[in-house]
Amino acid sequence: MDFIPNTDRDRELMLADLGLRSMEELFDSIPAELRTSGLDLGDPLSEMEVTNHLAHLAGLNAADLACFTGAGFYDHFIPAAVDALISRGEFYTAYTPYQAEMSQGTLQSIYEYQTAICRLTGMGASNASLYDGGTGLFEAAMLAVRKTGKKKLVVLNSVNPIYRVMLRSYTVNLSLELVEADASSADDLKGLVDDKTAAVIVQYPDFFGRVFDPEPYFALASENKALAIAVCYPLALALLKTPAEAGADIVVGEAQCLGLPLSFGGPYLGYMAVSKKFIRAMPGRVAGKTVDHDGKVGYCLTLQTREQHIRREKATSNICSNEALCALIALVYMSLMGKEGLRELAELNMAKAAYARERLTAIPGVELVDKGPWFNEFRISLPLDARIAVSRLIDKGLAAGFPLGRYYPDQPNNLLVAVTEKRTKEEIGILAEGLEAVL
Amino acid sequence: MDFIPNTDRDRELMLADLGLRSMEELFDSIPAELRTSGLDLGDPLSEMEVTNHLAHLAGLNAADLACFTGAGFYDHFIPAAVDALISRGEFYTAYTPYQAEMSQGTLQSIYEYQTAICRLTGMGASNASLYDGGTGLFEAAMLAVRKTGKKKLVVLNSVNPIYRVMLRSYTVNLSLELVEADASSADDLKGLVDDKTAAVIVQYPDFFGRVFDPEPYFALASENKALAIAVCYPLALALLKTPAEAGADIVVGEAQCLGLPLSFGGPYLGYMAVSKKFIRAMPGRVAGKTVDHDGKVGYCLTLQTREQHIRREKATSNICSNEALCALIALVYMSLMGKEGLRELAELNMAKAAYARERLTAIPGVELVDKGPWFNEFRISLPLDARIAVSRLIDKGLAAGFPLGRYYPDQPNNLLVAVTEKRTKEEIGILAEGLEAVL
Amino acid sequence: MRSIFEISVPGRRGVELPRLDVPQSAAQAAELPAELLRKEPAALPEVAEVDVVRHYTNLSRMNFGVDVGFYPLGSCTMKYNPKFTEAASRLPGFAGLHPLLPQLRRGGMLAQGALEVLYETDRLLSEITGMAEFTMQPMAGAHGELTGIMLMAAYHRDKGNRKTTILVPDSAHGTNPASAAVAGYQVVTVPSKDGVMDPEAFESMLDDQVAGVMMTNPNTVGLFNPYIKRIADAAHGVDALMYYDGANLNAIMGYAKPGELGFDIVHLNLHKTFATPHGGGGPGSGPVGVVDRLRDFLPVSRVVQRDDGTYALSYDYPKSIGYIAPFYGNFGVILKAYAYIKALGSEGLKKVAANAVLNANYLRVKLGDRWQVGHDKPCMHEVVFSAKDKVEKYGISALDVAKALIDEGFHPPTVYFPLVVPEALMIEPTETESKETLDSFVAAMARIADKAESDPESLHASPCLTPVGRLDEVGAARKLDLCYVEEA
Amino acid sequence: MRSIFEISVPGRRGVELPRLDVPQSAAQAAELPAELLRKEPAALPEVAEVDVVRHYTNLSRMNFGVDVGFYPLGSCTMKYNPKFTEAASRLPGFAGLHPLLPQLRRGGMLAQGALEVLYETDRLLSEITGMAEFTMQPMAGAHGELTGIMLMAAYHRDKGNRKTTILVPDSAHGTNPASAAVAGYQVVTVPSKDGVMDPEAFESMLDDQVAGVMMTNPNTVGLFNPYIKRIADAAHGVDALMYYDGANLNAIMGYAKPGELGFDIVHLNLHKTFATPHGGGGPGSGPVGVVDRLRDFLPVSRVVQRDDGTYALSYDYPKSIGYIAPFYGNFGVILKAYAYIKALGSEGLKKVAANAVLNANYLRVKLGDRWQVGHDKPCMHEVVFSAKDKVEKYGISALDVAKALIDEGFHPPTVYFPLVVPEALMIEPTETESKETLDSFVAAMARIADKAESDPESLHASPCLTPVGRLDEVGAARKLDLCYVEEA
Ligand SMILES: Cc1ncc(COP(=O)(O)O)c(C=O)c1O
Ligand SMILES: Cc1ncc(COP(=O)(O)O)c(C=O)c1O
Repeated sequence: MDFIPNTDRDRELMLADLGLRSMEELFDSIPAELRTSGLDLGDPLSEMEVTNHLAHLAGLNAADLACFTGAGFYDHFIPAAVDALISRGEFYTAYTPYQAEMSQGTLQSIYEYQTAICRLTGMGASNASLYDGGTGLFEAAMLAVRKTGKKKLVVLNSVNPIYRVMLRSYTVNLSLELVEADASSADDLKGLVDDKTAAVIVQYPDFFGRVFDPEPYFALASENKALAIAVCYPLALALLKTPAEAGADIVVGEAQCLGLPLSFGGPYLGYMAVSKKFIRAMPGRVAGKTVDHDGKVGYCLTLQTREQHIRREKATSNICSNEALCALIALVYMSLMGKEGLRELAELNMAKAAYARERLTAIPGVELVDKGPWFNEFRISLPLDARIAVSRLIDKGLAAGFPLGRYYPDQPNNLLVAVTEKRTKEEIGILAEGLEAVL
Repeated sequence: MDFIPNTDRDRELMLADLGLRSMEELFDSIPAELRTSGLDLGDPLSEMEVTNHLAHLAGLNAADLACFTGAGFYDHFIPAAVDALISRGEFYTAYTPYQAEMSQGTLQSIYEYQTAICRLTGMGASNASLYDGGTGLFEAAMLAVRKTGKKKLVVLNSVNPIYRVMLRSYTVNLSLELVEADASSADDLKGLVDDKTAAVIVQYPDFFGRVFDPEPYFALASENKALAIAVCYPLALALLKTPAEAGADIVVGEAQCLGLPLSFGGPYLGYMAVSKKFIRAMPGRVAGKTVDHDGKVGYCLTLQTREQHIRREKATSNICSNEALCALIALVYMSLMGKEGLRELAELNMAKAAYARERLTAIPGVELVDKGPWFNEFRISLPLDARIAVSRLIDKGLAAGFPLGRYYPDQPNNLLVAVTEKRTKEEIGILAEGLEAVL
Repeated sequence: MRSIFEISVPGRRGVELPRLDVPQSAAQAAELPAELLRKEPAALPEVAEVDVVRHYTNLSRMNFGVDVGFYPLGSCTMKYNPKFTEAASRLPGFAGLHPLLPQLRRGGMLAQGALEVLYETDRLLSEITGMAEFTMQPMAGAHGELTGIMLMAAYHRDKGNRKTTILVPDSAHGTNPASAAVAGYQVVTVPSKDGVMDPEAFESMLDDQVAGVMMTNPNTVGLFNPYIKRIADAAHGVDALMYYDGANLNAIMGYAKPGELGFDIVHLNLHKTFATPHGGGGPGSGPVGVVDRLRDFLPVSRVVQRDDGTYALSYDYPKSIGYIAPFYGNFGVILKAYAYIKALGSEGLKKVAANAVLNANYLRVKLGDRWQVGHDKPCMHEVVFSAKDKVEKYGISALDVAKALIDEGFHPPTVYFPLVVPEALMIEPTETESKETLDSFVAAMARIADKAESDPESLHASPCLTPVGRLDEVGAARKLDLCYVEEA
Repeated sequence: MRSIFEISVPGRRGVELPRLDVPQSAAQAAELPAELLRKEPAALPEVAEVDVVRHYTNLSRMNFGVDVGFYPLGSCTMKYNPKFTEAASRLPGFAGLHPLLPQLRRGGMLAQGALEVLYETDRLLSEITGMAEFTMQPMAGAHGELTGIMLMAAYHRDKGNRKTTILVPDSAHGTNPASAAVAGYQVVTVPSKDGVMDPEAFESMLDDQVAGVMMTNPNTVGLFNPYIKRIADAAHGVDALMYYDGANLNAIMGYAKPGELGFDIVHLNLHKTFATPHGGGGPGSGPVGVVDRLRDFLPVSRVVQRDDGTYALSYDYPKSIGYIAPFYGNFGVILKAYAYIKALGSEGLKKVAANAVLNANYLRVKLGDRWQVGHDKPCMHEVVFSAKDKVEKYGISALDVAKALIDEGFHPPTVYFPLVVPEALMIEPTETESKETLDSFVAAMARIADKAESDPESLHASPCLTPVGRLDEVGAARKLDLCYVEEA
């Protein structure tokens, strides 16, 4: 199956128009010695054959475990209207809306997405999306480095370790100083944050699900003329003090929770919002509202002079394709949930997590690590290696959580448990009973 | 979840405009003694809850058996483009295209569907769809009764028994004479078909998968001024002598095989095509090509004066809603398969069925009942009750066929086996080995 | 747009077939003798997948559905179709299920989920309508009507009654008389008074030839017939059965039950009341419910619940009218309606009725100062206006109004039906429309009323914003072109 | 159209949440102290499901995609996106799979199907490009470029090389220099000669400061650089690495392999060459392949196949550049590309290249008599025209041509890129377009050429058939409005 409409007859006619005798002649500009001997990819398959093969592969994945694994990526319910809308060919088979007049659908939806992100974060401006939360954090850090002209990045180690390792990878060649700090209050950072600091990076709720007020950290950043970067789980922002209220200059994070399937790691959605004063330093695409010659409202890409296709090596970022369709998903999802709905959803997650906390900590030997408050995720310590406990629970149909030892070698027995609205009381019960049984 | 957008505030404002104080007052025209005490349907559920419930129910169905059960309803592969297109809201959330100017999508697709059906059957005209093959057969029979003014219907008992029982149900009050005949050639019908006969009804390929030339039957009908009604499996028509070539006046049947999921019995698609001279006697909706005031080509419903909303009790049929979306599915499917593809698909089905025939009849005690040729289905006789054999094969993941005893009490040991392009050589092997093992 | 046949190119292919994985010899063995083959291949389109996708995507863009905007097509209950029901009907456990499985020995256990859907939907609909049991088999409203009349016939045959006629009010939908006729009955039309079937005229026409009475209540004018009990009692007095056309059930759910109003047989349109999509004309689903004394006559197969809670098919009903569908009805549609009812629950369905009636009355009042209403009193779920005065004064017909509404971005109401209102504009907003939408419709209708007065010609020219203008329907019927033929 | 925020109505709801099935006390226990809460709720839209569906359905109808028509946006390879890959990516076994599962102990066995997709796609892409191994992690082409440059840096660091610059031809896509800069390198631009990077100029600029050379071949002008071997040899002579921007791979699949042309690092755009949809700007996928000597530097995690045929994640690569994505890349996109490659096979991909090149040359020749071509010689998969003569003669710019094409029903080509051709119109038809489509595009371009001569003003006014006319982009950038704010 090759999706090529032209027939042999079409090709004959076209070659004749070109004065060629064979398809091979089309490649005359490739010197003979540079030609390859061929491809070895197997025979073509029909749609039915590939479909069966993929259905077989899908069946090998245990996607039906009751999922208490979060760690920044959550198993939320996705209303059916989301997929129904983003599956419209006009949306997903378009590209970047370079031709505004025939792309008002994409452009207006970007503008609406930006608006929703601004309202959720309280910030002054949002871009059209970045790849994911981790690359978003790198972009945010680089924005801070560029804007402050300084080179030191102070990151709390309660920031998602998946992002911290990414940040390390990206910055290794850039002669930056990356400091990861364990702090239980802003005071603990006093020595570390100084006038060389470009940014202070704080996640809240943090990787361990803890809710706290980040304002003191951001105040410390500000005192040192460093930028305050907040990494936030968007669902929590429906409820929590906004990064803007807390004094953040930049907010980034992963918005997978806003209607995107887990899909084994992607595509996801990096969001970024900044204070108004950093708009022109922001990476990525941006849509703006404007008018046509008749004064009719329309939308177009704007601030393109920041971007690589205009500024090349001087651009604010190298990003070109982003996660537009994922941003549309998030927008449709936020529209469906609405002002009240998203807040209530956050509360529902918290209530279920509280119940799970209650059930799990009632098990002898299981302790809460933190004292709270929490959002929808929390750490417990087990009387054995958490990896072993989790692996034993798989047979009970449970993905019981994320064993923290992988990123925190000093926490081998700690388990991070996430509870979304999808987890029922019954499943929480099975988890509690199962965990008790395998200890 | 109730899908009602208005808020309490909206309702207040609206009631005020009506001069009412409460929603209850809206029902003042229903006398108090006629009011009901209430409904007992359970509490409202959220989308997530209903979705989980339905997923649970879906999981209770053994839809994943390798399906050798046909009997007029087949497990064919459906290209993904079909669902992608018919899922467009503009198509499926519209109704009958009464307002032609804003319904050109539906109307043109009906016209195209009619054209495809005409080309497949060779007939002069097709309607826009009927409910299913069985009601289609009833409509065809009534057309013959109306047109001939006669009352006797002669039906071969190799016509799908599911349709024959339906025909019996529908005609019982209509003082028609329904004769079911066992015939191995048109000669066998000679005594039965006479000048009182309104129609001779022949299915080909017949219910047992046999391919034969129906022309002698239709000639006999014609000699007796009865109408010749062909019941056909549309996929087979890609290959077989057309009903038109064979002399049919009316062709009807079930077009589920043209891209519709089995879906536990519906929605399916009754198609009907007739010779040009019967166009105005045809039941159901019809789209025609015409022009607007500028001479631009457009499509509209036509011949509405045959229909119930105009002619009421004198209409050619009572049908109103039909199976429009299913007709669109069939159209998209036929467009994707195309002229060559549908023919090749028919051949592929036949080849696989031939292989299955070979494998199954190699089993000691298993015999072919008919001598062929066949399309993609065939009868075998087993050394035991076919129902028992089939029930034993379920555990091997097989829906091994349709035991004929249910409709043909004299054939308790006969099994009707269908083989579509979806059945692999491997599955056919499992069937053969499995059958041998359970005999 | 050119048709799919006109963009066909010889040799172009849309789908590739799976390889022949059985021996070539099987293919040879399968070959048919030439005399059984068609002379020429069926000239289906020869197009690539991309051609098909673009063609039907672009065709869809020339269509208007509820997903695009307001669709107040009276009597058709064009409410919003929730998306989650679409997704549910595509679950492989439902979509891939062969209907014959439960007819195999031990096969019931292969389809417990599907049988539960059928059984439970019957139970829910019975509760909503006050019936004893439903058959889910009828595949649309009119099919339900035919089934209902067949049930009547079976009842009368069983009782030895000889009856020949069915009474139908003048405001009835065309399918009512048509269904009665298809079932072999004579149809007699009963006149209305003040918009509803006149009980006196009815009683004067009632005799023991009458097998049944087909009504919808509220009727197609949107009015509830308060004499319904009297009518039913009179009908029952001559052993006629009361048939309820459920097309208008949306108006009364939770407020009244047809069974309690005296009806014996009810059909519902799941594609109206229960939010399943209309599909551009179908598929629908028209289940039929009956009171207890008619249960024996219901079609087979029937889904029963065993003592252990499992479900099974049952056929043993000697008085049954038999088989009216190949299997269990339009299962995929029934499933969506089931999901919808589960989502709404008792509370939700009652709210549906109340909001549907509120919306209709809101339009009645808001449109009332510019447009002449058919019956000037509170309506139920729909309201019928008449353009009679506009025709007389400005030459603007119901059709002109409809076409002008198209340019305003709305689907027009049903026009010229019911027949009892001249130049009818039959508006059914449904409960899934917001006040804002209704207000914008009212504003559009006001602009049209203005134009009717100031510039009627412009209305005759409408619609202008559509891919085609008003079509020559007379020409279409005269010079029939129902099938594309290549030019020679 | 009004924005979703403008149609918001206080109290209106889109989705209902599942009930709280845990004790109310848990909800209380979860409550946060007031000082941690936001002061005001986030003012997200308050709309019903029907509002959302209509809003985004209607927005989509204001958009143009490949499913609607021809989209010859040069460099972007807007080929048709097969529908079956969309369906496959939605299978619950893939869409519902948490990425951390295989990182659990014994967890690899929970995701064998997904790991096989990743592993096999790596193998297929390696075969197509002549590389030794791919990382599937980069989430778009530019992300692949950054990854590639990070691999270069790791290589040089490992060898103790101190290198500071990257050479990039003047025809390069903007992401190439931008990626090099983001990775910390200086960018030096190499001029072209006869449309391709001039090997002499290149050699004169090459020194041991050069860490690498970023090229695409064929380049953005659609020309194959025949000096590529010479260039690569020279680069390797100073231990610089050759980077291949695979955006144009569609031209040569099955005919040449970047690895055999001398490239060391390759990124591919699955959303171009391998038919995954562009999504209105993304998501894409930009896997990066390397030759054997660079394998050690690839990011972790990596998918390996064990002796028993099962798949596992592996992290033990001390020289690895580390983690560049949270998990395994844009899996949903990779899956579609995998399905596409499996469907096409060796034969199909070669046919893709040949037909892409045929279509581009066909347009080159057919448009050539009315439009000035950038480089008058056979092209590969795309061809660049210049509107320079039209500007000079009639004042009709590349932008005017683009806007006029919109009214003709086509998506315009890429304009004003590559920078080396003035008033560039960069046309990439792809292989999924038929001769009929190309002919109708040629006809449209001829009409535009006619108008440029006869009525240039009319072209300045285009587009006229779109929901909005040409927009004030200067005003948009000056008076920034990036976020809807309610009027006070
Ligand atoms: C009042 C009434 N009765 C019956 C019907 C027939 O229903 P269906 O179209 O489902 O056959 C309709 C449908 O328009 C109707 O409005
Ligand atoms: C030649 C070339 N290189 C690189 C890129 C960047 O790819 P992406 O948009 O996936 O980041 C593009 C995309 O337009 C391109 O055309």
